[in-house]
Amino acid sequence: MILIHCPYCDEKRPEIEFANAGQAHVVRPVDPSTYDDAQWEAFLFIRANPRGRHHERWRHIHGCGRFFNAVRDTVTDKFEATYKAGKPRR
Amino acid sequence: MSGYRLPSGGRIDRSRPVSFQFDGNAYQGFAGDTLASALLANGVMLFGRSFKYHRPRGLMAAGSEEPNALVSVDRGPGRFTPNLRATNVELYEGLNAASQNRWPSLKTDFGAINDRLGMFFPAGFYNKTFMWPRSFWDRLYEPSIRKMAGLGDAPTEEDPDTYAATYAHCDLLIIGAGPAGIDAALMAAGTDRRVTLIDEQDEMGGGALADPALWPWLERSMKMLADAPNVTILTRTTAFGYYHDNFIGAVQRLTDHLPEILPATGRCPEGAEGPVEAAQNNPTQGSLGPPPPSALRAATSPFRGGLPPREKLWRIRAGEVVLAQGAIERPLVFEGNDTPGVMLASAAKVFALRYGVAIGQSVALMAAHDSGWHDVFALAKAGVGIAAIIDMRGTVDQALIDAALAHNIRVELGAAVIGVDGRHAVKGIEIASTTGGNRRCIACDALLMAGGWTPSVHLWSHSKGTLKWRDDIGAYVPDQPNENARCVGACSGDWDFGQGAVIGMLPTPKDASRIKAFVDFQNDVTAKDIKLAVREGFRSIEHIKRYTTNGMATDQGKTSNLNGLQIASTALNKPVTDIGLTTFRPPYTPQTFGALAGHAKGELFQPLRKSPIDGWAQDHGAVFELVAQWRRARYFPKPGEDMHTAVNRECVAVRSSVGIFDASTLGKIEVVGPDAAEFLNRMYTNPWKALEPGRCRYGLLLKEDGFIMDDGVSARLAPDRFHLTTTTGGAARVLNMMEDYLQTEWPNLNVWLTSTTEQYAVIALQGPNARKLLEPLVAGIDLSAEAFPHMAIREGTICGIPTRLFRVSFTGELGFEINVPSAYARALWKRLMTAGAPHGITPYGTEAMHVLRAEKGFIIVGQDTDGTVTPYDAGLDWAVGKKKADFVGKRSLARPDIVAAGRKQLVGLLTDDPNVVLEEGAQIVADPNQPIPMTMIGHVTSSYWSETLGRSIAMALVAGGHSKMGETLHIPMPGRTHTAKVSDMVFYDPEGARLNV
Amino acid sequence: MSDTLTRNDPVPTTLFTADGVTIRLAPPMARFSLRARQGQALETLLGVKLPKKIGTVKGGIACLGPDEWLLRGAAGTAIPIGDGLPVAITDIGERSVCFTVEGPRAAQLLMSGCPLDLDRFAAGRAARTLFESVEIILIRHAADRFEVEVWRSFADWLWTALTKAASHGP
Amino acid sequence: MTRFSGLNLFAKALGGHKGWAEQWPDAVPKPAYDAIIIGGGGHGLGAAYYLAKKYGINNVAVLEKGWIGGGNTGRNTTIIRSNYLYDESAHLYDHAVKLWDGLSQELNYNVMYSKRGVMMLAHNVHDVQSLQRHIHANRLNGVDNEWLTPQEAKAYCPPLSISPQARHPVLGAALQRRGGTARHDSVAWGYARGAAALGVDIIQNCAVTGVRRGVDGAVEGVETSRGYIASKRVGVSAAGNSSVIMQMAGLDFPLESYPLQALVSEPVKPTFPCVVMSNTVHAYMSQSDKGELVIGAGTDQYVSYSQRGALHIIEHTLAAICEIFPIYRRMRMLRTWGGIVDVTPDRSPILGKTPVTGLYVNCGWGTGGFKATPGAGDLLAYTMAKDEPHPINAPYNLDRFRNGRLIDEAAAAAVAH
Repeated sequence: MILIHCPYCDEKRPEIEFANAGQAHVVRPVDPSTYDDAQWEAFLFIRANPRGRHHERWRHIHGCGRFFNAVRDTVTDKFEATYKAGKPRR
Repeated sequence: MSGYRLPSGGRIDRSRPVSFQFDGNAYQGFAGDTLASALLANGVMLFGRSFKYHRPRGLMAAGSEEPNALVSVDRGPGRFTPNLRATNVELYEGLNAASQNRWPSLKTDFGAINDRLGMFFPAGFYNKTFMWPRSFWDRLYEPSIRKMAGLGDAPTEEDPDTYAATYAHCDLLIIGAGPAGIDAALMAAGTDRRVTLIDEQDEMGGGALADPALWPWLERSMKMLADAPNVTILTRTTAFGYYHDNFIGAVQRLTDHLPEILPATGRCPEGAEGPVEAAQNNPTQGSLGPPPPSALRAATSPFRGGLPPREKLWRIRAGEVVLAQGAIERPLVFEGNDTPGVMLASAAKVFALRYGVAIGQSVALMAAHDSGWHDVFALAKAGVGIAAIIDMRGTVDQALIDAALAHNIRVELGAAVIGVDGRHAVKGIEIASTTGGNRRCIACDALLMAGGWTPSVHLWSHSKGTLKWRDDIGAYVPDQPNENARCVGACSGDWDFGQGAVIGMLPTPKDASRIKAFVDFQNDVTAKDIKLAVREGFRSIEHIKRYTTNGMATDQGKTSNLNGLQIASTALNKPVTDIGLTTFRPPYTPQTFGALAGHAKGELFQPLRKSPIDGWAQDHGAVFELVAQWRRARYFPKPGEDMHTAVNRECVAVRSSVGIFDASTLGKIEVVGPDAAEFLNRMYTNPWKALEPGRCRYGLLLKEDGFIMDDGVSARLAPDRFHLTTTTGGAARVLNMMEDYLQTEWPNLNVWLTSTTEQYAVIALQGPNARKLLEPLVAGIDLSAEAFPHMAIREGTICGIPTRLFRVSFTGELGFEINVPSAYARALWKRLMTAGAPHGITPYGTEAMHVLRAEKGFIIVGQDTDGTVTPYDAGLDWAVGKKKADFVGKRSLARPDIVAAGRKQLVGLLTDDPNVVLEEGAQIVADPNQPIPMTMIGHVTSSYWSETLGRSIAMALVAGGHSKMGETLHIPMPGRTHTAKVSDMVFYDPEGARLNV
Repeated sequence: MSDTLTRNDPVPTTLFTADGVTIRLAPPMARFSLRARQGQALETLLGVKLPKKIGTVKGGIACLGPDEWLLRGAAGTAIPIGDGLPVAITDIGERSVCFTVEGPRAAQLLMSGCPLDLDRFAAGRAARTLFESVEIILIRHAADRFEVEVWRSFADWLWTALTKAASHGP
Repeated sequence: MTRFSGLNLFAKALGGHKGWAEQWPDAVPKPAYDAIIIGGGGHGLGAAYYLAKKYGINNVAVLEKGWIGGGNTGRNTTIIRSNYLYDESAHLYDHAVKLWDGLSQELNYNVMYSKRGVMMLAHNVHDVQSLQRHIHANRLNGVDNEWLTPQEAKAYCPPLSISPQARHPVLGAALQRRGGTARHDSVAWGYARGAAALGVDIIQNCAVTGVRRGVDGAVEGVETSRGYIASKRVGVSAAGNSSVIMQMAGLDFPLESYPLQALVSEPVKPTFPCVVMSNTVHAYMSQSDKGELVIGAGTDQYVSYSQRGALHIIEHTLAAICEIFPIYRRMRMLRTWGGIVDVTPDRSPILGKTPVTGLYVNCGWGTGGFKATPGAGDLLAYTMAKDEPHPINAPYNLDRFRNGRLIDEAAAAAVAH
């Protein structure tokens, strides 16, 4: 059970308090109707799945309830950083 | 001859004899013995049979690495445990153990025929045969293989014991309480760090327990640790796995060593009802009551305290971990090395000095390492006769030879054991010089092996710490950590037992392809199996492991991995480091399923959520169904009624007078803030901004992929306050999805979401008499049709309780849904039942609710839709805001396949025979006469008998269904094909006349 | 609220006792979820001071998230609901029940299912967290006194889980 | 290739088993091949075998970064079944089941396919409806699957608890009698031996580090840790690492890779006759021929290649197992391990061509790839040989994520109300 630093609570809490919410910084278009099918497919389904540095979202669902972003290495599972939603990509 | 109790010595308590049984024979040992030491003291050398060849086997080790001496322990009904190591079973009065994998007896085992035929069962033999004739595989070959495999028997009865679990936190976790671990704990004792020291044995000390010279130190140290308030000591606790971020799993064994299991100290709840039914039925509950006649019988007693848990799972988060797990001695590989009476030298020392038991009266040592010499000297000092020391090395430290001479021990250097005389016990050994000549025999009754040492790096490897190979000790040792951890003592490769040679197999002049020299004792993997694997092209150590099963036994290769690696290295003529290392996987030693499951048993397995009205339903005979985490009343049978009859009655009551339904489990979300309407407008398919306060609206929610996710009727309480409802199963998902959009896509909206599912219980009153019943009980709300129309909400009080009263209907009748604070729901329900009695008020369950809504063509998300259905497929075009620029899922509805013709669409289905109720899930075809595989064009999603309509009704997803109105379709069932016509989904009161009254 | 309709509780109202710990259902109370981007608007509206740091409690109000507070008070407490303001106040008085867990072994008992390090969870702290799979809000009032808020439908499970763990002894 | 048979085993035994040859040579890469398969698991080796055996392409290399069968092939719970709901899935998996039947004989390698039956439990009304829907669809698709009452389920699998008092009582079960298990390692080895005998080069310890594309965009070959290897036909069958390989070819894929754990108990005498799965309780189990109870655990929730799962997943799994089979509470867990599963948005595989000419893919099998091994291998081979998908795998294209024609078995089992 990994420990995750919640940037809102500012402490490390156990994984079971969190829900992973997939890749980070996948932004929903302001007007989806401007997206063609391929762009929309990319938004819906295409995901970075790197061996290594990965930007992902978590929600401290059984804690403060906030979604936030993280950079984690998918080979070691170690976090490089977690940061609040809306902050620029690290 | 065989093992015997030494006249003195050891840590056993000779003043406390303990009686026990093995294979039906009675024996006696002492407190402090293990089953292994006690049996050995009684001269028992034969402990079990090996896995494949059913070879007679004795003790090889003294600890948890023991591969041979596996026994079953039977503690009475439901308390049968197979595959326990005799070396880990602590002796207690009345212990009843039995050997395994033999028939009819341990001494005479018919399975031993496998040994005679062993040449036909080399590694991987099953891949090469049993293929012809084909049909024999299922009927003969496989059943035979299965029967032969396996070790002990599985338990056959439910385990009455309980298991506990806990989290724990410490700054320093020390695993292993040998001298190195104790030293680490002593260093930290008295500091402000929280220290936990755990060890798998019943007593702290590790190797020191077999070294009487260290006992005074051990006693002093343990006292200091016990006195240190910052140190927690856990014995009989195995750290079995090392997980992310210094999270360690450990299991503590609490009762297996006790002769009797006495009730725990916890007390029952004083007086009053408890949620445990058994407690309610027990007249003596409320106190400890009279002691149960037998401690073990108390397991089935209804006391809440009951027996103490058998084991406890510790989930430990540590700041720093110190691994002090020691090292395991390596056996030597030669013909006959598995004969009972052939033992690790260090184990013989443990038996002698810790338990006061000698393996034999005339013991030989086969050494490749200095440590064996020291062990033998210790045995000699303890009074054990030493027949000879054979060392494969041509030269050894002169001090060892001097010491041997001082003990008058014969020494044979540059020689190796090449055979063992005796099948059930050692009678003598044959040795030869390492160059092959000079074969001679030595009489002895036991043979010790000193093949060097393997650091226990299991947990280190679980933690993904790296390993490096050390040629001088022929073993992998810890290198770079991946967690905040370090290894100390022997598990880091540091020890003071001297030097040794690193070898795979002892040299032998015999034909190596004809002898059985065991590497993995339990799985019967021999050196020639490994060589065969290499010959057949298996080069990676993982391949060799899997092909031969070396290291895959219940000891997980603790004594076999390194020998296997060396033998493979020799056979491949490649350095060990080039053929890899098998991965160490948790658990370190096998751990009980029950311990991992912890408390999660029966009612504690997973929470069963119950509505505030559930108790009334239970008292009134409801039959329940499970929906998501909840249970809901499905129907309320009267005496003699089956489901069909009860549901018909409930439906008729709603249509003719009034029914009452518990809708509390529906999810509720309160959406509050100036941007509430804007937010809902973006989430739901339909428009929300124009909804007036006091009015309700059906809301349809899609996932971003355009498929229906959830639905529900929601109300606007105020310009900035909405009361949403969701499906029972969808509540958590919907809230999470809404939070996701709100927090990450539209963070500027001033709106907040709060789950109110459990704040309000919901009682639905449905039927033409609903208003009449409600009117006298409600204050502050005008219930008249004009003042309170369909799809409206009003706030007031009911029986003095504040209520949010919805005028909505999922039945097609005049209906109200009464939201009240949960705590009052049951009392209100009872009040309504009383008040409704003159109207024949009838409680109905989810089944009648399903029928009633189907008569009206209302869908149930999750039943009539399944995650592949769009609003258009479901005929819910009207609920999609065509003019809205965007909502969640809108863009996906324009994808090519979603707008293509021929999609499955939801329609009504009326069977030609009105008495036929189709099966839900039944498949629909256009042409019933086509061959299999048939082209299926849809399936029945909902199907019921409608008592109101006097016929069956169904809903179905049918390809192009909306354009198939009136067409006949076919539903092929086993034995009969039904026909049905496509129809509109609204079967009852299509004008909605009954609603607007 | 009413003298004619009685309340129903999902667990026994009697005290459970085991070695070193007692567990009981707390009396009914008022609860409100308070939400706002900044606490200021709420403080003005309600005339109270809000704790600013997540996980702290001040005057019966626990800060559970950056924009979320839990206000608990005596049963019957009424507060303004902030109509039209950029705040959200929601009555959740009956959504959960509260267990009081007391005694020298209270923290140890809670750690049987709560993954937080309660040795380092000071009095005056509050956190939404888990007990096994069930969400709770844990409030520590003193070294040996905790309150556990749990949604009503999970209360039966949690009561059974806690009393069972307590009866298993240390 | 030495023929395997009982007789030969007997003969070789008399010679001290010295006469056995390598089951497959450890090949050294040649500069070029007619076709390359990346990934030496069951699927990749199977594809190579069928390319050579059925489609006449023998100059084939299988490139494996570690040792063959060392990925998910050697880490799964070996369940075989084909009782899927949708036509596309039923056809795909039944194609595999038909190949499983007789595979030992075809390969002359006993893969120990054991038709002991796969039973899926229903615990609530929704489960019953869902499984009934499967049974009806399977019947009309020619796939065996039958409904059992709780008592019949108990008779088929005596350790099953059908107590009505259980937290999730058993309301019935769907049984596919042709379902069962096979010996995972043997499948990889059998295909390797069969393929090698037909001329396929099996190259281990050869990691692909790049995919080279020509000016026209088509595949020209692959860079590896053992040098460049040319081929105009490259099939990727790399399970959890598929995204990584696709990235090398410049393709973003709808895939995410998660850790999946499994575990076995200590071996015991025969006690568990079939395979039982419960989606509601989240557990599945069978007993291996060696006697171990083989248990599937869940996936961790985050993308990871660490092959290191969490303890709480194991706790949940064993709690579930003990709930359905309470007699096993005193059994002991011997070994846990982790694999990496590649998961698509609709939980169905991608098997076919890619936007890059000459690059073919077989990935996204999630937790269900083993059962499809012979079928996936055959279909990948077909697609590579003909440069077009077989009708069975045609629906498993990449286009479906754009046009919305998903094959979502999980969504079909959605629950709400």
